[in-house]
Amino acid sequence: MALLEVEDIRASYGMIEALHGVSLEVEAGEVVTMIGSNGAGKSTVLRSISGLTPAHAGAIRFDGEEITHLSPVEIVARGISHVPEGRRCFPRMTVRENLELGAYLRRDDLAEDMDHVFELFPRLAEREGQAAGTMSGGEQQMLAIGRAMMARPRLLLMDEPSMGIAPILVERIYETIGEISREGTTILLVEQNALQGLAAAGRGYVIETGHIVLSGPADTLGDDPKVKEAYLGA
Amino acid sequence: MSAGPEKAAAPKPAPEVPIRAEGLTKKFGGLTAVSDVDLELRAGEIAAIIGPNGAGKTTFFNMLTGLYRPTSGRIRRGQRDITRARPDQITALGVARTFQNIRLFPTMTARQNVMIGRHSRMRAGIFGSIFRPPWVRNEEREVWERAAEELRFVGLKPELLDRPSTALSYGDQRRVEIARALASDPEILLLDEPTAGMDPRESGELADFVLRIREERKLSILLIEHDMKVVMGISDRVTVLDHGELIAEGDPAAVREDPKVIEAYLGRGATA
Amino acid sequence: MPVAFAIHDLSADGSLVRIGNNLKDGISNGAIWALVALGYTMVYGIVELINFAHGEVFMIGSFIAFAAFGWLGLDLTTAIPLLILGLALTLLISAIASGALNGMIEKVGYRPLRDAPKLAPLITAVGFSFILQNVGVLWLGGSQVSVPDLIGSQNLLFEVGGIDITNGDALSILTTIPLVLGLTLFIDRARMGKAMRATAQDPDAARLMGIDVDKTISATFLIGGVMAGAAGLIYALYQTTIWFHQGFEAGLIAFTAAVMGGIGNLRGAVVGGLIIGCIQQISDNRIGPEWTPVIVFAFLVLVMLVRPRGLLGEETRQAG
Amino acid sequence: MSSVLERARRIDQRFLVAAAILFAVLLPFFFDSGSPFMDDAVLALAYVVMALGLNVIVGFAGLLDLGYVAFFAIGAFTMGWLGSTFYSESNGGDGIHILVTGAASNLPGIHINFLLVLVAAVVFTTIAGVIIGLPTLRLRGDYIAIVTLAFGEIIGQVAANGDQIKIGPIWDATLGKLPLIPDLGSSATLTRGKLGISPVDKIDLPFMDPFTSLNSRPWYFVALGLVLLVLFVNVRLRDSRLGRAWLALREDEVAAISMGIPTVKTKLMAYGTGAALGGMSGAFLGSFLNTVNASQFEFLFSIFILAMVILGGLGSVWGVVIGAILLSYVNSWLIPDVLNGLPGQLGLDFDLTQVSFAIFGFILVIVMILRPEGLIPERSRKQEMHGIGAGDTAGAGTDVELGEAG
Amino acid sequence: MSQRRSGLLAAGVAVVALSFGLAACGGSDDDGGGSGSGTGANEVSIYSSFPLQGASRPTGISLQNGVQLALEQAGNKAGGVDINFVPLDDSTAQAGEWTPEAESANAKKAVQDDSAVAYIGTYNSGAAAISIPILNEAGLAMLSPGNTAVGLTSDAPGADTGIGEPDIYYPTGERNYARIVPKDTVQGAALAGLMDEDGCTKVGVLNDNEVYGKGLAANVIDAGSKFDYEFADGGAIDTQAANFRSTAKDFASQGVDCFVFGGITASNAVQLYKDMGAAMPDAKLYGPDGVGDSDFAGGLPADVASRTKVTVPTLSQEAYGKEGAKFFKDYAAKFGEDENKIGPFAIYGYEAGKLILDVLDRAEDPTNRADVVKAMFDTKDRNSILGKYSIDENGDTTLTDYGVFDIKNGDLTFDEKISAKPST
Repeated sequence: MALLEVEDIRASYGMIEALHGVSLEVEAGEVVTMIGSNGAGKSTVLRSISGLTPAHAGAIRFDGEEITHLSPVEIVARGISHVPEGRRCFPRMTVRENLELGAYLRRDDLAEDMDHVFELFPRLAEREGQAAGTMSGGEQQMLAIGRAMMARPRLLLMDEPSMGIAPILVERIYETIGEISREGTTILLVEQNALQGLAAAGRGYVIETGHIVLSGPADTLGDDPKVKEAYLGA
Repeated sequence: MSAGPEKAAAPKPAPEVPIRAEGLTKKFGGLTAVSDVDLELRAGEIAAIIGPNGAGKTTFFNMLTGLYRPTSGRIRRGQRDITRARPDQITALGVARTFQNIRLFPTMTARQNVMIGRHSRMRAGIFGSIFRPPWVRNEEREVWERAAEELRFVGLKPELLDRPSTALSYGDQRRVEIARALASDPEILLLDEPTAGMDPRESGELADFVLRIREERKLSILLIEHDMKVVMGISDRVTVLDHGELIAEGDPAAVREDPKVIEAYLGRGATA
Repeated sequence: MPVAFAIHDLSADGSLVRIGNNLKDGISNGAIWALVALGYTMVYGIVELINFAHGEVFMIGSFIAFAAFGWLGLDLTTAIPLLILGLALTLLISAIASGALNGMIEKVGYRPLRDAPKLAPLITAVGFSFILQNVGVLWLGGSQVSVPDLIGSQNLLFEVGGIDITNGDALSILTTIPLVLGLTLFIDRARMGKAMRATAQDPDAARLMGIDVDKTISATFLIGGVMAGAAGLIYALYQTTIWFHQGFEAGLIAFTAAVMGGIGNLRGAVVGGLIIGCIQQISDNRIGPEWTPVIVFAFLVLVMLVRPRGLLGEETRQAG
Repeated sequence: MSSVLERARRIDQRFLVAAAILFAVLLPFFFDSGSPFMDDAVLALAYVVMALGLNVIVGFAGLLDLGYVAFFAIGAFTMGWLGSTFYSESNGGDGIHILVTGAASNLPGIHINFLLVLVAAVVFTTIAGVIIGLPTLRLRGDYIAIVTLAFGEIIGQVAANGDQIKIGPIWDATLGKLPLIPDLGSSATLTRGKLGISPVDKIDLPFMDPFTSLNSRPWYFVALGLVLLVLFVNVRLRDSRLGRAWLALREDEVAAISMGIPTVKTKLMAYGTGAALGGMSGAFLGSFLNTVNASQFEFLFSIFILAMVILGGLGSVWGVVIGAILLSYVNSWLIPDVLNGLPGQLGLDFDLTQVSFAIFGFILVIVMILRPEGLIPERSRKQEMHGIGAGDTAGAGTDVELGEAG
Repeated sequence: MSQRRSGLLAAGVAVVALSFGLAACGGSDDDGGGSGSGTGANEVSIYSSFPLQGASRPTGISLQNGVQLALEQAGNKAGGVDINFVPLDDSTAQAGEWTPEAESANAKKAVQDDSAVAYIGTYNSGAAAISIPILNEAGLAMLSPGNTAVGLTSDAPGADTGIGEPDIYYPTGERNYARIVPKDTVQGAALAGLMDEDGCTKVGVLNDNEVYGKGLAANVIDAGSKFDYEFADGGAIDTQAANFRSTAKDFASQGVDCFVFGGITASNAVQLYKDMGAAMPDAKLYGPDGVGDSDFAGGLPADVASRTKVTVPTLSQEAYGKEGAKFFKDYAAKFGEDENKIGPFAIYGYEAGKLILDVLDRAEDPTNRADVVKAMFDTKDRNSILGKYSIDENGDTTLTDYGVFDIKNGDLTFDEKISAKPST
């Protein structure tokens, strides 16, 4: 049984359906990347899993339990953390406060996790007392990932960690993603930056206009001409 | 006021460069969304702006249409400096647009939406609206018919004309949005991801339609687009933005082979 | 304007005593506005709603305090230790009751409308404001009611450099300071306080942290109401007169203070409240008390038009 | 339910309108011309005019105006200034009389024919509307509500303290020297404060006997005439280029301005029109109530009128008419005369009149929560209020910096 | 839609309209009210209009009760006709005081009732300014037990002759309004004289910007000009203000040692006197009849109350002799009040009722409005519970007695009687 099973979900914004039946699986310990161009529905898949845009049809199961209609709070409590598109750090809070909020549902001691995040991202340790809104995009991305890690998630959802970030930092972030995966956290990643995203993953899905059109091992998927075609045209 | 309305002025001969951005920059707080971009749209061409998510394309559009005020740089419409002009003034100068996430007026019918697009070319003021003299009646009737005409032009089925816009299919809503933009008799049409959310067949149809618009309406089109098939198929020139900066410009084929572009899209090592 | 009057005072008699006394009165008046403004700014910060009924919650707080004096048998003959105990108890009663009232209004009037157009909850807020005003009218009648002057509000406590500090001044300032400090500490440090700030800054991201946004919003209303209830007690003791209409003006003043300070900014709201208190005092003295409401409203308009994002720094929610 | 609505829709609307007007015209002939019912009817019609004016602002343009009483005040003061003995020293004490007959023509002060006063009231309130609106209408929706409220309060306070504002000397030193503009006398003040300007000239129309406070019938017909005029304006504006533009701005401001609709100018037209209509009704009420008194111009009044618009249905012309008539009678008849003792019968120790404003507050709350589109909804509002397609328009004003005028 | 259907509907509407109209008014369609001719019926209506809500409620209630008592004692009969008493309220709960709309509606209600022959009211002079002209047009007699503003009846000092007082209130040119309380030139002189007796040197004056308060303040200043003390005129107050401490401090710094307020209790008078008393710990405080009620007297703290004197056109209960004693006893019994705590205005309400009964007796036709007005103005040397008085051609009483009241234990207690002589 996979850790996460998404079965034929549909989700809409108002009158417009963004997902027309999407299915995917993520096994425990895996890194899975979903790629696709803008507006294909990548973010919506993640939002449906974390309960922000609940699916109105289909089912989402986490560790065997159906979570389709749970509230975001209950989903976080079950061990799914979501690093949202555009990072969404709390701009007028310090780095430390952002990290503390990541562990909002935990009542135990945070010191160890805090140290761990600072280990992953030494840059954050330097800026511990700085307001998140004043940091660069890359630093905010680090913070958003660190914040999600503070909940000790079993599954980490990441939405375009490379978006709008200088290439050097993108590499730095992907290195850390690898580290997080090696430590045993399962990751579902969504990327527009296809090769970058697939390079970090074991398996991949390609999504186009609300449908999964392709799936397979990440290394073969990256070479598939269809991917290039989808992005850059034939 | 007492004189009858003039007929909508015949389109003036298009100036050499209908719209031009010079060193356009927009900062939000510490973030630079668009950085020192020069771009011009030539008369009668279809130009595309492409780039990954968050590259600053829509911000650029919003500056051209007056929704955002540039932090620095200039925008010229022909000979005129419109850097600080209001959106309605820019529309009146013949610039019309659509939105990435369709922004039709939800409770209005398709026809009413298109009639709004005609607003800047109408003259009825408060007294005209209240007393409705003959010229206002004529104006209303003309706009009423013109709206139907535009909707026919974009291919909306006649029976959908007076349906609320929210009751229309996604593709029809896109069509209505374009009709609404065309209703203002623009010389320049800005399309923000016109194929977003369409399947390949619909996208192809739309691409053909954009070409037809240019043919029949003799206007210049600037579009933001993600669907590379569409971009490659119809644009005369492509400009690539990444991180708010212009990284490449040229004809589609050349841009597609530009390593900087491939890297921006597919990531490092893609060209290796 | 205050500066101009200060200069005029100096050039007239070379003394700062008068302006000093004015500022002192302004600060003790303004401290009450500050407490009311805190609730305003917290609520606006988190749900972007002008809680028009907030001033009325403050008024009801005053009324409850007045009633509590009766229940507890506090009057001018009560011995001082008992009086202090009784007032502390009253503070508790009126703060909790006002908090509960504000929370109830949120649940009944605003929560069902969270996804409606923005003007809808504002209209219900106006409706609640009227309902509460009428409750006030039924409770204590249509005009000002005298409250026993338990603390000898106008009695001189001490004098510094010609500035008279009365019992009322001391009460107002000395109650407000710990309340404001306590609240800022709570918002800064407490788990719920952090949840409030997170929700105010980005509700969706807050959900992803596991924060129950509905509960957090309720808590914000509750705490805002508690502050208003405390302000209600202080007002009753300081002014020694209460009436159903006191909340209307207080609400508008508090809203102005909140906007001045930058919506969502607690310290800003407090400073805004104090500034308006001083403006009122100076206007009372220099232009005439009957014109003070006009001055305050004109100031409100000016603030909204000139600096809708606040004089003291921007703290509005930024898009994603 | 829906079948009833369907049937109602099928009935030719024009016929319904004609029947309603006929009914309104015939109504006074079934009642004693001086009966309280007729008095209440005149008030109700004046409130219909007010509510339709506010409907242009709140219903059509979607601008929540909490200070509509300002226009009532300015309209009423126009009547007080130009139709009473208030400026008794004007024209050297001889007074000014323009097209007035009867008692007023011999009194000191300014006495100008009601129809001219009505025009002046429209001019004054429109100017005031533009002055208030120009800076205000750039703000976001909820801020507009508060700023208009503040303006309403300022005007009320100035009315209350206006007896301290001596306009005579300034007037006479500047305007009074011009030809055709009379002096006001050195002691002329802006208002008479809480003392109120009273009595006020009665309406004086050509070919009609002078109006008296004892015979409500002529007042009724004048008010009905104003209602018809204002209805005409409402209906015409709703179905016009402007009406469409208001709807567009309401639904998606960013899209609307991108389609070439100038925000401030378009909103200003709504605000100015609403102001003018409120001013007309204000002038009428000044004469009908026979007093222009600062205590009339309170926030309560703004909310009273707002409740009519909301109960009837924001933007729904006929709904607003019904809402205004209903609430007006609830206020002047149902609460005080019919149900006043109800709480007493239930063993409660108060009269219903004591809670009349809680009742209006309650109406606001209940309507917003249960039926936000009002009794007779306007189609687009109904969808909006139930969140269909309203989408991200709520925040639309905030994520765009609008260019300033100029 | 078919033509037939519209026709049916039209008929339906017409029928509904007809039946609605007929049912509502019983078909009467004559020109309502004000005809002046007697109806020949043997029942007349007497209206009263007093504020029954807000701070003026105690006064309004005692006035209304007084009228009611007088009428009931006469068996609701006078001049051979039955009397139907219709008490009205000219205040609203929300305003907490009288409102122009309410007073205007009351006056119209009376005017439109063909059986109405007298209107007893108002308490507030501002309200009278609204209703006098309306009643005047209908020729309906109005009798006030409470209005003291000068301009309602005469152009003596205190009247605003600029706007044409008092004539503007009488559009027909005929007088229809009389009062049994002395006008404020009398009270102004009483207060001014009292302050002179008490040795004031500088008198602070404020008013509440209403017809009564503003006029009274002007009358006090006018009457006080012949004495040695000075005035500090602070003008009008904002009655909605939370406190008046800055004005009080301002007076204190000017060396004010006496303070008088032209206004009523509903104008936030308690807070005003509290703040004045606190800022000027030695000053003497004076109030007019507008604050002569239990809300005011009971609201003041003891140290302020002990320095406050109130003038009321009423005397001690003993001063009214046997008839008075009986009145107070009856009133207390009927309305369940403590005989010693009856509001000072109750007796004026009572006398207003008595006078109207007398007027109806004397009127040629008590159902004819003009006759009633004539009889009211014909009141000469009437021996009343208040003493012997006449109504002059302006409608003013010839009484000039004022009582000075102290406040003891929160109650107004009679101190002395002053007979003031106004300067004009």
